[in-house]
Amino acid sequence: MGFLTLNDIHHTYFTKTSATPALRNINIDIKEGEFVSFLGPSGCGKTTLLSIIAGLIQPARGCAMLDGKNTGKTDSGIGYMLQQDYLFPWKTIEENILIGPKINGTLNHAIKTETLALLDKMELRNVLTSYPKQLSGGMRQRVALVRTLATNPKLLLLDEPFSALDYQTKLKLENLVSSTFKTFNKTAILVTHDIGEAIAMSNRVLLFSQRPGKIHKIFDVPENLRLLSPFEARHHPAYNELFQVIWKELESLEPEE
Amino acid sequence: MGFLTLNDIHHTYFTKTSATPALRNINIDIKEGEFVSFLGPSGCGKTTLLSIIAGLIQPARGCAMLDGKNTGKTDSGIGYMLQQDYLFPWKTIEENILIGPKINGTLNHAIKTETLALLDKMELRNVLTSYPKQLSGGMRQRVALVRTLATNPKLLLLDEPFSALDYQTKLKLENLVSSTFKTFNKTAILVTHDIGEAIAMSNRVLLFSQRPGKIHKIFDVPENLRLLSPFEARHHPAYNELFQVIWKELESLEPEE
Amino acid sequence: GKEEVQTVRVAEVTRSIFYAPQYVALAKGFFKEEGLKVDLKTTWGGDKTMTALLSNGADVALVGSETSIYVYARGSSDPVINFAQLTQTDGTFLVSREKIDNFTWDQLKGKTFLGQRKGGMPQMAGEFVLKKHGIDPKSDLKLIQNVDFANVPSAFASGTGDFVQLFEPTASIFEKEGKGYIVASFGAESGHVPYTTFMAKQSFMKKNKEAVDKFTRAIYKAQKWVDSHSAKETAETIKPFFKDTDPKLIETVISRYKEQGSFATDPILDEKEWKNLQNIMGEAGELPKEVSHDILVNTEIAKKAIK
Amino acid sequence: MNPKNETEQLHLQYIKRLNKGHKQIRFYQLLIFLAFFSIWELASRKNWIDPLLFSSPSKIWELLQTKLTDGSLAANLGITLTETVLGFILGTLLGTCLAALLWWSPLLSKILDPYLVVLNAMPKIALGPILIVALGPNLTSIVAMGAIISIIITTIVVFTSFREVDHNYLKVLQTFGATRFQCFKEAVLPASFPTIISTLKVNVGLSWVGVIVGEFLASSKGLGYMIIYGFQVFDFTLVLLSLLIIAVFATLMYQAVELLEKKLIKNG
Amino acid sequence: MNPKNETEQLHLQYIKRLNKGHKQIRFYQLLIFLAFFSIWELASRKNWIDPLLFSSPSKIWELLQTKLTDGSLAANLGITLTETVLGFILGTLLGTCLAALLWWSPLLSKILDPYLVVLNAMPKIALGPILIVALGPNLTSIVAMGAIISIIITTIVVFTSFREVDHNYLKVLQTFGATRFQCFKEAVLPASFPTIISTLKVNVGLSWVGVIVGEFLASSKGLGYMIIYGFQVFDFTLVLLSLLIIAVFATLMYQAVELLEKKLIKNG
Ligand SMILES: Nc1ncnc2c1ncn2[C@@H]1O[C@H](COP(=O)(O)OP(=O)(O)OP(=O)(O)O)[C@@H](O)[C@H]1O
Ligand SMILES: Nc1ncnc2c1ncn2[C@@H]1O[C@H](COP(=O)(O)OP(=O)(O)OP(=O)(O)O)[C@@H](O)[C@H]1O
Ligand SMILES: [Mg+2]
Ligand SMILES: [Mg+2]
Repeated sequence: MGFLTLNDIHHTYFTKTSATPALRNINIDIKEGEFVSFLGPSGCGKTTLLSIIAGLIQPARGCAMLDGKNTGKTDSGIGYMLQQDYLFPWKTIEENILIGPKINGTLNHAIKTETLALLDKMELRNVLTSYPKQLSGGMRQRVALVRTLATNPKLLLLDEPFSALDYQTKLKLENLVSSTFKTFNKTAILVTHDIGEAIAMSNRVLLFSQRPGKIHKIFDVPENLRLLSPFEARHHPAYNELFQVIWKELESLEPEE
Repeated sequence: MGFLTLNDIHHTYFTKTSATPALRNINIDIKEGEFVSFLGPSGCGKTTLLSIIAGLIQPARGCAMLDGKNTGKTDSGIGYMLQQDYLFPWKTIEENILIGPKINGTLNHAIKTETLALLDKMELRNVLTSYPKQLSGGMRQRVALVRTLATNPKLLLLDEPFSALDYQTKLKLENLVSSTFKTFNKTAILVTHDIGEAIAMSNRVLLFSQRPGKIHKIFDVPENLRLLSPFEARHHPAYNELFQVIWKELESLEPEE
Repeated sequence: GKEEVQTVRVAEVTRSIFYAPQYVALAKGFFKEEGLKVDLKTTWGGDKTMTALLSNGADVALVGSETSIYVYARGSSDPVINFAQLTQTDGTFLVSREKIDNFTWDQLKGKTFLGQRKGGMPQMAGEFVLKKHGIDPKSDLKLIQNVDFANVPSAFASGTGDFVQLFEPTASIFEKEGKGYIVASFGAESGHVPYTTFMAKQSFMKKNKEAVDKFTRAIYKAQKWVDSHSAKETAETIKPFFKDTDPKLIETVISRYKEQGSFATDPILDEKEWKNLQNIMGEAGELPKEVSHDILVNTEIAKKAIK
Repeated sequence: MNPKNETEQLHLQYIKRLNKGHKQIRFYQLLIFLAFFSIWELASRKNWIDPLLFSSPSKIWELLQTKLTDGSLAANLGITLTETVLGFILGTLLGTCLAALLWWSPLLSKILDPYLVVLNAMPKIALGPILIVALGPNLTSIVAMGAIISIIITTIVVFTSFREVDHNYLKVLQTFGATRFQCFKEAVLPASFPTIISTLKVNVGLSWVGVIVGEFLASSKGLGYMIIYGFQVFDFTLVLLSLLIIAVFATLMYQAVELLEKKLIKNG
Repeated sequence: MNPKNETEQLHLQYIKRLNKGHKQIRFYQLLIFLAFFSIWELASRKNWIDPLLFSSPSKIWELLQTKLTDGSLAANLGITLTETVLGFILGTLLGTCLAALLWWSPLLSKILDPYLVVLNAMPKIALGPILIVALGPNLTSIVAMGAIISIIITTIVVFTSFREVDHNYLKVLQTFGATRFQCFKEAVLPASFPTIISTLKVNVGLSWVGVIVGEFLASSKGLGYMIIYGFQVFDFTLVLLSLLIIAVFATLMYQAVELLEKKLIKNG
């Protein structure tokens, strides 16, 4: 059994007039330190699955176990990063990155020092007393990353964290996130629409089928790509090969509009 | 002298307390049927330059000539496509695509038939009576393209038209736009932040320097790449080469945050 | 056929049984007999009524004579002329919260008195009567004068004041409900004054002499009718104007007013009454300037009417 | 169990829970409603509150029935509703036209700006008496009161919305060579349509206030008149009946406008 | 010419044009102001309008000076301002608290929903007389009037803003294990702060209306009283003076709140 185990997860959204099956029969094992990407058509249930893993939604059936414990309880050791940064605009950067420890009551001097050091590592100096809107998109997303890491989570969930950034910034951030996670040996799940990003960053790519989401196919990223930084990986011939394969597979899933 | 000639264009934005020089000394010649990309750091004046070409802003100095005529007058034969689609949400698709001819008073049966045929060509059938919000992002951007083409402009200005789309849709649209423009032999200027897009789609890439925008460097896209569709071009070895060159050049322009 | 029917727009200061003769004239068709069509509108409060008259929103106003003095004193070029008196005494009563068998005015001393709002005739008459009985309204009792006319009864009912100055029918309602007891009448104490009078702008009267004559005649007819019929008959007649009031109550109120001679029996506003009015206003410190009887009052019309 | 069936069952369960929740909410709402009126009735009968001042539901009910049968309620209600609707349509229309004028002439809008600020801050209610001086004590002043109270705020809100229309829409039209009038017709006005509709909602409330205050000041019919008259003759049953009827019809009108808003904005 | 210099020259030209425009606007504004008062004065002197009803600027000016010297204006103004400020703070505070309560208990908010709709649609002005019955003819009722008129709308607007706080902010906090109270304190309340501040702007206007109407009904001091008293004794100069003073101070208060809004939201 892996570090994170998803066991036969089903989920359906109900409204008065409709039942939307979102996930069917999801079984995944993720090892500690692994970086996995979720790829799939819009609305196939990727965000729903992340919410279930984070314990924010109770699945209709099945369970998610992290390190042998159910993820449904508070303080589950999971960090969640959203598509936009969702920094609190009325808080300074310092208050923003320390909100996690403050909320779960673990804020102390050591954690504070550690978090500020992390901010330094992200090449963000002298922004402690700034407000989020004074920062560029890339800087904000880095701050959000620090905020997520501040509680030292065992598992990181990243829901399209780079999709709102421009292309160059995105490439740079991919490198930064990848190296940071490797340094701290974090386990992470990345949801993305960008096949290239999925290949460049992860060890495994899980392709989901149309709603209700099922795991359609799993692609292992070749060892030689994994050792490269995302930016370098994108220019490796093996990358193009895998890209074409996944592209075709994805094409076959999305219905013509 | 080319089809479009920009002659020593300068522009400065004024407010009460500040003068923001936006463009300096811009000289460009574009041949008929050419596809040129503008690349450059954020805020370097690309949108300003497009507005000047379209005759929406009067430059402080210099002039833009299209086919020997000043572009400052109405009915200049220029089509402008913005970052988002800006379809009018209260109009049906049909009303939206016919707004151009309606405004400049050229709407007649022939133009209508032609425009509807174009819509068909974009693989958009049966949406005539729909409203924009019923369409997906990619479909909407295609409708916007039809709207721009409806007045049969001699020159097309595209201001980051794909940046709000997800990666796969963007790749497909690049192909569509490229082939459409080739078919109609349109002259076009594309503003983008994506180096890859610039290389894959155009004959020439103009790199602008930091504000005030000047032309920093011009890259000619190799002949063999030009003949490929954008999607194919992205997987050609020559593409990677040029990408690296432009990336480095761009890196050197953007100041570290 | 006959003469053309002229419409006269009348603005009354409030809808009150106090003005019974006016409603009798309407209900019995006295105006119609004179060839007038009277269009009655209630404009709550003397200020609004006079405003309506001045801004040509009405031809004739039924309101306290003091307003005509105010208007004149502010320098009107087209003064408002009193031409027919309807009521000749104050119409308010002193109501006590506690039952008092042998009331004397001294008992007001040291108590809280909820009076009418400052600047109006009821307030002035009230203070006049208090002073007449040797009570200084400023020092001998606690005087509340900040409540709008319409809200005085409810303010008292919700617990403000030991004594209150009330119009009918509220005074009678209070007595009936045991909320208070009528212990004295300001009308009986104040003497005859031009309390409510029909008035019109001088320019209107010049242009519509005949109509004013007819109007006054109809009023006089009604005054005689009220005088010669029982309270019960009068109550029956004016009932349509007081749809939501208990007919018994209307009768009680009418008889109370009749007893103290509140309804004028002829439309003549004589000089003595006019003096008394200015005297009361002067006492209250609200008389902007002395105006002689012949300037603002026209008794000719009334005298002609009663012939 | 087959997944299709399972989903259906779960859905049924969900709907059952939902319905139960709805029923519970309805129950509490009814409870509050009944409790309010019974306690009122009881308090009035037991003299815990002064029945003269606070009347009682049963008395109000009786009065309602008499007033309904003799038709006087319908007449008064009709008058007030007419005045309110007129005032509210007038206020919205004039306000929107004024806004269009300001949009048309940026110079004019800059010149009038401080005056608009003052007129907006001014409690229009205080103008009531002046209005009667100017227009006379008649229906016109009451309707004017209902309109005046909403014109300025409509102007400001709609003008702001005109100005805030995304400039890129105008850019699109300008590239086709549109005139200022075409820009207004094709983009500015339709883009502000939702704002205009939603000012309707505010204006309907304001017009009620204006009309009621207008009727307080000068009227011989209408619900505001019934309140003033009730006070005059100390008939609180009448006052409270009028208040309840105002509450009901103001709500209905508000809901009607909201419905209209939803319908119109759906395609907007 | 060197480009730096050229830019500077162009900037100077631009600023010159701007200033000229500003001066022009100020000129027209002054012109309107002067024209309004002179025409008024003239019309009054020439008897084009009834000087009794419409007074004249010179008479108002004289009265202002007498009232300023004898101190009665300051006293009346002070009273009204106090009442308005109290009413407005009370209305905003209570409304916000009520909104917090509704956010806290979704069940309660669902139950109270129809009642809020009715209370919102109800023209609160009509309740004025009832308030005097309940609270007595004193300062309390006037302040209450000033507060009541804004409570419900504040509740609704603030509650809507509470509910519309981007759920992703809550999601962020929930992944850290935040309680409902922490969510409220850290995200919901601060995110709604701009809305609360901007209801202040609406409430200040509403409170003026409430207080003026309250003073119409029961008062012996204040600007509303001055209007009513002026009518009573036919002193329209006094009425118009009061109206002008109300216009000035309502505007000042509104501007003050707007300034506060700008300051507070800058960091928001
Ligand atoms: N709260 C909800 N109530 C009802 N249906 C929902 C809810 N949230 C999501 N859904 C539906 O469930 C399906 C899966 O949604 P989800 O957000 O998980 O998809 P996704 O894969 O993250 O999509 P995207 O790539 O667009 O982010 C969608 O069809 C969506 O409409
Ligand atoms: N209307 C304006 N008034 C004043 N300054 C402006 C105005 N429009 C643009 N600017 C400034 O001019 C510069 C150039 O703006 P422009 O929008 O042309 O840049 P851009 O290259 O299109 O940027 P981006 O890549 O972010 O779209 C920027 O610094 C901007 O702040
Ligand atoms: Mg998602
Ligand atoms: Mg741009």
